[in-house]
Amino acid sequence: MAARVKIELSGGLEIIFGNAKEYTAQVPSGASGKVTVLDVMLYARDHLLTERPELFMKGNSVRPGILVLVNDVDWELTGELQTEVADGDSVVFISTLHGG
Amino acid sequence: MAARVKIELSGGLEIIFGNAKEYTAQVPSGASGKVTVLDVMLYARDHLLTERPELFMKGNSVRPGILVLVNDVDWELTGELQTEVADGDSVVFISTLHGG
Amino acid sequence: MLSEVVRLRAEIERYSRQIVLPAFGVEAQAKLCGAAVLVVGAGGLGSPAALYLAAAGVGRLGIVDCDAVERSNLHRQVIHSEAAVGGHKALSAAAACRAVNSSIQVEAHCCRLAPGNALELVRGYDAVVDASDNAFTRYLLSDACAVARRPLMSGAALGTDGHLTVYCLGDDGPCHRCLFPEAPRPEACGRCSDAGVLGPVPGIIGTLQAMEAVKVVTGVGRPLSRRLLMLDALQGRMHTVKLRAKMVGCVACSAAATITSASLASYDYAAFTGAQPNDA
Amino acid sequence: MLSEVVRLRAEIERYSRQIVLPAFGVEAQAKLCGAAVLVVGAGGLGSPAALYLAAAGVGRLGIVDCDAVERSNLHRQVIHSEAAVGGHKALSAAAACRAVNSSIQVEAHCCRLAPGNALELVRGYDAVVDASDNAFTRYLLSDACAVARRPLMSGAALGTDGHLTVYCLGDDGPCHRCLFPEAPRPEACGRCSDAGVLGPVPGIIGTLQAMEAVKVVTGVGRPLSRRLLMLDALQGRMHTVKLRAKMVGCVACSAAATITSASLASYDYAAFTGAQPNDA
Ligand SMILES: [Zn+2]
Ligand SMILES: [Zn+2]
Repeated sequence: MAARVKIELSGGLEIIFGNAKEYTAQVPSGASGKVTVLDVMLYARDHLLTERPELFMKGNSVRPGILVLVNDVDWELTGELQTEVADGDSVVFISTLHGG
Repeated sequence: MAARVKIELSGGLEIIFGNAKEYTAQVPSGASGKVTVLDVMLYARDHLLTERPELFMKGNSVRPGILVLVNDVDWELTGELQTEVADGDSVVFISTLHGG
Repeated sequence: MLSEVVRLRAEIERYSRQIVLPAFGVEAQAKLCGAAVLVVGAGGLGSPAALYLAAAGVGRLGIVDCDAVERSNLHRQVIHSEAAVGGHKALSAAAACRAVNSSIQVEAHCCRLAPGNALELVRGYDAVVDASDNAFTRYLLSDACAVARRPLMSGAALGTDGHLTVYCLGDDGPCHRCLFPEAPRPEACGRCSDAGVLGPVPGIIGTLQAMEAVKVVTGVGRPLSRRLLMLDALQGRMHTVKLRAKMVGCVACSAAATITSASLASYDYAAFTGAQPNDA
Repeated sequence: MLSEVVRLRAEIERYSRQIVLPAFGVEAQAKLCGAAVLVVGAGGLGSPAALYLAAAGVGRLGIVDCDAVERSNLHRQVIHSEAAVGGHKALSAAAACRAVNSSIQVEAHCCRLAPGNALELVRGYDAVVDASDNAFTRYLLSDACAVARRPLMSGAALGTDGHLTVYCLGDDGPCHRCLFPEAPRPEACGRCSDAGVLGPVPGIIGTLQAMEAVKVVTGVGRPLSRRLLMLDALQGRMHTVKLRAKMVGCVACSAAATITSASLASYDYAAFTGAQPNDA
């Protein structure tokens, strides 16, 4: 199984993703047979990230300071890494900004 | 036939619609058997408008200065009054602003 | 170009945070420093539009306004201080812009935009900001920009709502008449002076107008042509919708235009809009 | 209340365009004139935030900044003129606010927000605007607002992007730590001074912060609590996304908080964020 997902990077995170803010990718399912945000994150790391992976992930999740949105909703409300995604869903990784 | 449509008013137009910016309505189809933006407009005039209909319509269309959006797209691109709408679609009537 | 580079070097510290930005850089800054922008209206929209354009480094900035600063302007027209009440808005705004950036050229036009002077004013600049507050001026300015082929950053604010779009940009960008070929009746047009406006609302839209002008004159980013940004400040809602292209047969901007360089000055905007530019 | 009404009458002309607005009116204006707001940072965000709050009529406005105005600030920090370069930012900003509205009380705090003074500063006001530019200050200010139960309008801008949300509002509004319990590594945090920022971007966000502060202190409209507004100025894209509620077990804002009125002053923000408030 796989899902066609829109992956967006913002808040400066696009810099380590080849300076592109938006990708559409066919993300294959993980061990569970379903496609989850975990699978999207790993796909982004393995196929879209171009440099400095430590600015994207820490351990088995995103690094501190990154907010993840699934269809414009904070992933804390949808089930974090285990959130299931389907064709047409969007996953946004935003680096929080501190500048002023 | 009928369609469950979100009807939004903005740019001050809400004032003649009971001061509400958003309605969800079951809009019945017109003569063609399909539900069009014309039917939505007539429904809004007959069921939602509370005063001064001349500030909403002129002749058989919206008055000059009102922009109509169907699912966030200018109705000029979708077929104006004849645009078909279905369950879940949104129709927005915006009065253009001149203030500064 | 050489003089531009020299001037830019002298100002390198001032603009260093924009020059260091990969998406902008020295090239865009040089274009901005070489560009001329006209802001029509030094009120709620024009205050931040002019101030941010001056600060960011537009080379030449024109400000058109024939009114005097009133006390009832101060809650939103932050470019004017209390001390400016009673004085010309264009002069007060120009002085504030010069205080922020003395390295740019600031031109105050203490006159009303009229059919007789609109084309000449617009032609003196590369891009135009519509920060006016009435239908008469909005149609006139859009027509002048259509005829002179100048991109127009059109913002509007009323109550707690705001709108923003870019007219007359490129081959397919519509003008104000493409969207609204017939003028609304005067009683359907609220103005700030009668309908009221919450201070920060024109502030948000006016600053966005400055941003769009920077994008347009530098060629950086995607301007809001064929798109309309809608702000509902009370709901904290902002979104962008898709607009039509230039309309075939538009009287102002199409191949079949009847409003031309020759005819614009004698077009009767008062009859068309049913209003005067100074109508309350 | 009577004195408020009297003061308001004297200012009726100044605020007439807000008073006439049905969604705002005399009641909201009276609340605004009776409210006190603290703006932390008189830079890119603080410039429009302070200016629009002063103009709209917030009764008492505090401005905290320990830095001096630099030439490289001028492209975006429009509250400061060239003449202010070298002087205190807090004093320069306060003077500009007083020039726009002498009827309000403006308090300049020429100090750095620190664990030792944050609670006292925040407690002196009804609502707070985070217009700072570093992670150290952002965590500290959020903690102080969580402890003191003050709503915090948090804005940020970098490059051509901006973010805005309201923290610590009501029963379910999260704080900065609810969203980001662990601080990012310093190398992941750009600051304007190194990464660059396009001038109007903090202008847009700062003006929106003023708008949110007006909404929060007057009770008018729906503040951006549990929502995040994201601005992509280059794309002309702005949209709002849904955020979590307060987190159970948050060390700053939950019933189980370990950061308290007593402990905040000794919390080691430098160790937690790996940075100093003045880090470049
Ligand atoms: Zn046209
Ligand atoms: Zn918390």
